[in-house]
Amino acid sequence: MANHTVATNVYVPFLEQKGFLSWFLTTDHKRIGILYLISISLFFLIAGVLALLMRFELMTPMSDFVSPHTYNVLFTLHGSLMVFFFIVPGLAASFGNFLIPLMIGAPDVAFPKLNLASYWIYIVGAIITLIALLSPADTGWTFYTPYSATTDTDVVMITFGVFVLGFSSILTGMNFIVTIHKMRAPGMTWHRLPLFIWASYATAVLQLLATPVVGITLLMLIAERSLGVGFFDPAKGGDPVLFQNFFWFYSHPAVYIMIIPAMGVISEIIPVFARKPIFGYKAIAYSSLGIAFISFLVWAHHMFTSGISEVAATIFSFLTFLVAIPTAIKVFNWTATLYKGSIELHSAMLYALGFIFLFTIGGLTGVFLGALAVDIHLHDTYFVVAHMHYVMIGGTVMGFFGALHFWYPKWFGKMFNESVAKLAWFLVFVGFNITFFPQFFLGIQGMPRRYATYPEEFESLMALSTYGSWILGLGVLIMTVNLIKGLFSDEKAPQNPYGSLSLEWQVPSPPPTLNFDKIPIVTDWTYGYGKKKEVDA
Amino acid sequence: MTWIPEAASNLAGKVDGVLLVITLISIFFFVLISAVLIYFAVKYRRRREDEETPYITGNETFEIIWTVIPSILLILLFVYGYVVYKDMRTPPKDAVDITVTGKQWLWTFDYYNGKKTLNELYVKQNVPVRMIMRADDVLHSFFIPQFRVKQDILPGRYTQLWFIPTKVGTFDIFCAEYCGTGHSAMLGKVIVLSPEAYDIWEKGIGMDDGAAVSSLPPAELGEKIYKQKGCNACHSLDGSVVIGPSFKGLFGRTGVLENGKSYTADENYLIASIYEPQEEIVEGFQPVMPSFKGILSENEVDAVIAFIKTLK
Amino acid sequence: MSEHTHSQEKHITSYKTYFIVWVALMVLTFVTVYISYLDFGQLNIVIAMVVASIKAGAVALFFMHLKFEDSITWLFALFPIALLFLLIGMTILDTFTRIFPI
Amino acid sequence: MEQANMDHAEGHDLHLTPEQEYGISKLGMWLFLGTEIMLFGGLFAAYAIFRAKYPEMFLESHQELNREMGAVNTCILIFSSLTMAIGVTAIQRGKQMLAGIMILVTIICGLGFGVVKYFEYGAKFAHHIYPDTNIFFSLYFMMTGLHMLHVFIGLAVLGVIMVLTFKGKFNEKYSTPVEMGGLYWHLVDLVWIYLFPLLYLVG
Repeated sequence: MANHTVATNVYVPFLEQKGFLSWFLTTDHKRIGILYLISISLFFLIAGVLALLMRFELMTPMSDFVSPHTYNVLFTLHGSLMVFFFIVPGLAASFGNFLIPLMIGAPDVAFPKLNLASYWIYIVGAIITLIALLSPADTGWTFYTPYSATTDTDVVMITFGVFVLGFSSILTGMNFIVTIHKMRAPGMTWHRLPLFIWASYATAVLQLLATPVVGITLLMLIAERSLGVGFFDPAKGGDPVLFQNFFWFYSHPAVYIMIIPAMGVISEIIPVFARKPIFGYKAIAYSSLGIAFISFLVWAHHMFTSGISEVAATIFSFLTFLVAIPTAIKVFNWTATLYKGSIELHSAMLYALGFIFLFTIGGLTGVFLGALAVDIHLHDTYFVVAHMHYVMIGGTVMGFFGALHFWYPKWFGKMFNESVAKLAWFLVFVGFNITFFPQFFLGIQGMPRRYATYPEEFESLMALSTYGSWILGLGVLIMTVNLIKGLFSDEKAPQNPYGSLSLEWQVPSPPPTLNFDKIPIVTDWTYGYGKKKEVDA
Repeated sequence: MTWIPEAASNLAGKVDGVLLVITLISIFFFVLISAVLIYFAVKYRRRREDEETPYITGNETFEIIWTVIPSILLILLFVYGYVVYKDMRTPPKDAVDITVTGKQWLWTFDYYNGKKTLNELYVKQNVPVRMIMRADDVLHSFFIPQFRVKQDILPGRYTQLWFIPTKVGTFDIFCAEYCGTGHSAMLGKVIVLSPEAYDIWEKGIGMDDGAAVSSLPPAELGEKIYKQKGCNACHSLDGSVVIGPSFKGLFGRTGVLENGKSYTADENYLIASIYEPQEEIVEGFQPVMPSFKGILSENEVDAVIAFIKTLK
Repeated sequence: MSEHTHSQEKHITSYKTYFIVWVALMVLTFVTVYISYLDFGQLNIVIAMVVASIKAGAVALFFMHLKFEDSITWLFALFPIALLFLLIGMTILDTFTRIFPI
Repeated sequence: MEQANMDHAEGHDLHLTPEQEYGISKLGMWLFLGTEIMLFGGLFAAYAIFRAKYPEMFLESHQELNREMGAVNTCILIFSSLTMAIGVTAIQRGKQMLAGIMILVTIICGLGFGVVKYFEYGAKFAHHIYPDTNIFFSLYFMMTGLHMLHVFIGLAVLGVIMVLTFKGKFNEKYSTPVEMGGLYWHLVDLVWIYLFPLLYLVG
């Protein structure tokens, strides 16, 4: 696709330079991507262990492993760390950083120094939050008032940590939007862009415009606790539901900040391993923007039972159904891409197919929760827990693992053991379903979420879910070990092992420090796989 | 265990109708997508490295079809969900009012007939009930799975819900909105009585005060009250500290109060602690316990104390 | 680097334009303060907001040179404002259509 | 090898022309301003709701605010916006001295704004009015406080830009930082243009 000029300079892989400062003061987007990758992976593993502890406690109805308070702290930390420290920055910051300049044919992002600053703001936020662990909050990651305004635990510190973190997200979003607008290589028109770029663009818009609202909301909560103001305190004339309105105005789009990059990853992996052009390119591209836009209009569907007005609930329910349409379009188009392809079930492809399978379940169960009458019954039960994890793990994390396996050779110039990767995929896939599928039934039965103890009638399904979490945990462990082990293997990765047409595969693995010796000139779109007929070209 | 809990209110059947329709549609689409996905993955798996693939970039007819059909289905589902929701939110004029107050971590019910119960809601079969709800401290949520009703309750503001219980029996009331340490212990029961039984209850002969129960030995009655009235949300029997002091070995214990005075947990102290819990707080605990005046009769308090005495 | 770079011919606003805008802003400030002493009931807030919006528009268009910016800048300047109206509009709608008046 | 590493250490040089850097920075700045609008947006939304809910409280409380001081501050800020705009045009025409002086005047105005605000806050505290007095004052202190924070950040940024301007770092070919500083400063003005009537005039 690109008239890539043969290297004239000496090839210097970006990983070449060693030493502390070369990492901590780097403005290379690929290295910053690695820094993010390490940080978010650590938080993912920590929060994952917290989840295993919770599931262990939930194996029996009584609180016999940890006290109810400890359990509440566990789910608060699990939620906060997973959401704010892993999944929101997750794919967007790690793979976004690594891939965006490479995919659009640019030497770096538009603001390399700001990019580094964003990373360090993330770390500062993380440190503040770790300090908050001295008296860990027990509010749940949603920080609902008035409980968050009255509990004895340290809510101010953890919300301040998240507030700081928000700036990292905002600046990253801004950086990516400008990069995609201004730094594309000649010939890289909007309709030739890889779909991951479209997804990153939509994500960046959400990061830019939704995050400040949660920032100010958390600031108001901090003022509530420290200055005694009463925006959310009914005794002072405030309104606790207002907090939920503000909070979800961010946190609903945040769900899409988490999932849209994963959709972008899937749109990259499937055409490569099916050797087919992506089916319905424009529909997928614009549905990313459509999802981003509609996501601003649906926030109160988290609040149908919270005491919002019926008029508002009705409007928001209707808008919620609209968001299902672009999502459905994507799923259909991915599936159609496989038609008459030449499909290689590489581990990355398995994660992609797993994504479609699980995300379909996550999406369809979202329809249950969008329907007003049914949501009344299912809200705040394990059904929501299961739905959310099908979207977040079945969707985003599958996409994240898929991306790890797909771009691993490009990023590190090494290969991992493919058979072990497939085994890990199988364990993750099976373990995940055993963990979370029973929770749909628990929810329909009426088991409320965030219960440290629970009535005995739920015990068998809860225990099943716990056994599943062990398989899932084992799968993630094997995958992690396999990937880390691959880093120290001697097997060098070829430049383009899968025959991809995307620009990042046209440079050596790992990419050189300045990406391209000469800025490439793009002459075709990213998905020109297969044998063209004269008419189509 | 069936996949869905028993339908015990007039609303349950309607909600289940929507749930069933959405479930069927979801299963249809899920099976369709999975089947196609697996079929393609098997049929078009790569056999040779140099396989040729066709250059297909899209198909407008298909894309329009799979945009329009789901859109129509989704709008129909929205309308169906909305119609039932409207029903669920519109109490009939002849509904009787019961006021619900949620507090960390118990429920109190005030009836139209002046009665008051704790953690146990008595309703008459086939008579519409409107719950007027308020919280004392933080958010809670009133949830009866068998009735398919749920509504958050908030401090400083009233919310409502209604239902007609259609089946005699006892069902769980859950708190569905996270409310702190005792959240999962904030359980209640809704007791649906036949009209005859309800009349007996209404005339002041509480079920627990009835001949069958009051003939229980005091310690056994106390244990029953301990579970029914929610003491177990905060007071453990095994010595572990949940919210309040454990009942284990409580009787006769001595210690220091928050105000610096010392106390001995004798009968007088325990009676005072149940009726005026805010007066004397044991050191290290929060003044969060509500008064049980008007909720527990003197006989019942005696029974609870008798029960505590058995816990050495 | 990109096809966008060729048309970066800057527009330089003259001092005169700035002074005219400034005078207008001062007049509008005076007007809005003056009107606040009169009682038009509900209209007061409407007038105040209209005047403020004219002022803000003048600052954005001339001081911030939005008048001479490309469509993408306009989009990113106006989209947050639309979102803000959405946030305000929908939270107000919710707050004032609840069953039990507060 | 050493050579390549040096290249890298120089900040991953993008080799942008001043025009390219200008276009990139300007778009970035506008995006950032959009973020700022949403940041204040939460408070504006809270204001709208509580004002609609408690019109009497807002009417009564806003009379405690000093309308004259507010008006004076409005004039100061608008004037500072004018001087900032002139400064931008001056540097675009290559007049470094004029630009520097104009930025200096802008900074002085910003400081003046802060001094007035200091006396205003002082008077409120003297009357025992604090952020927890009622919701109106919660909003008043939070909105003006957050605005004040932006003023201080703006002053710091403009301070650096002024020094660099006097040092002759900017000229008609390269004036991007001055213009970006200007955009930010105008946003501070823009927010105040709404805060002033909402808090001081119509309560």
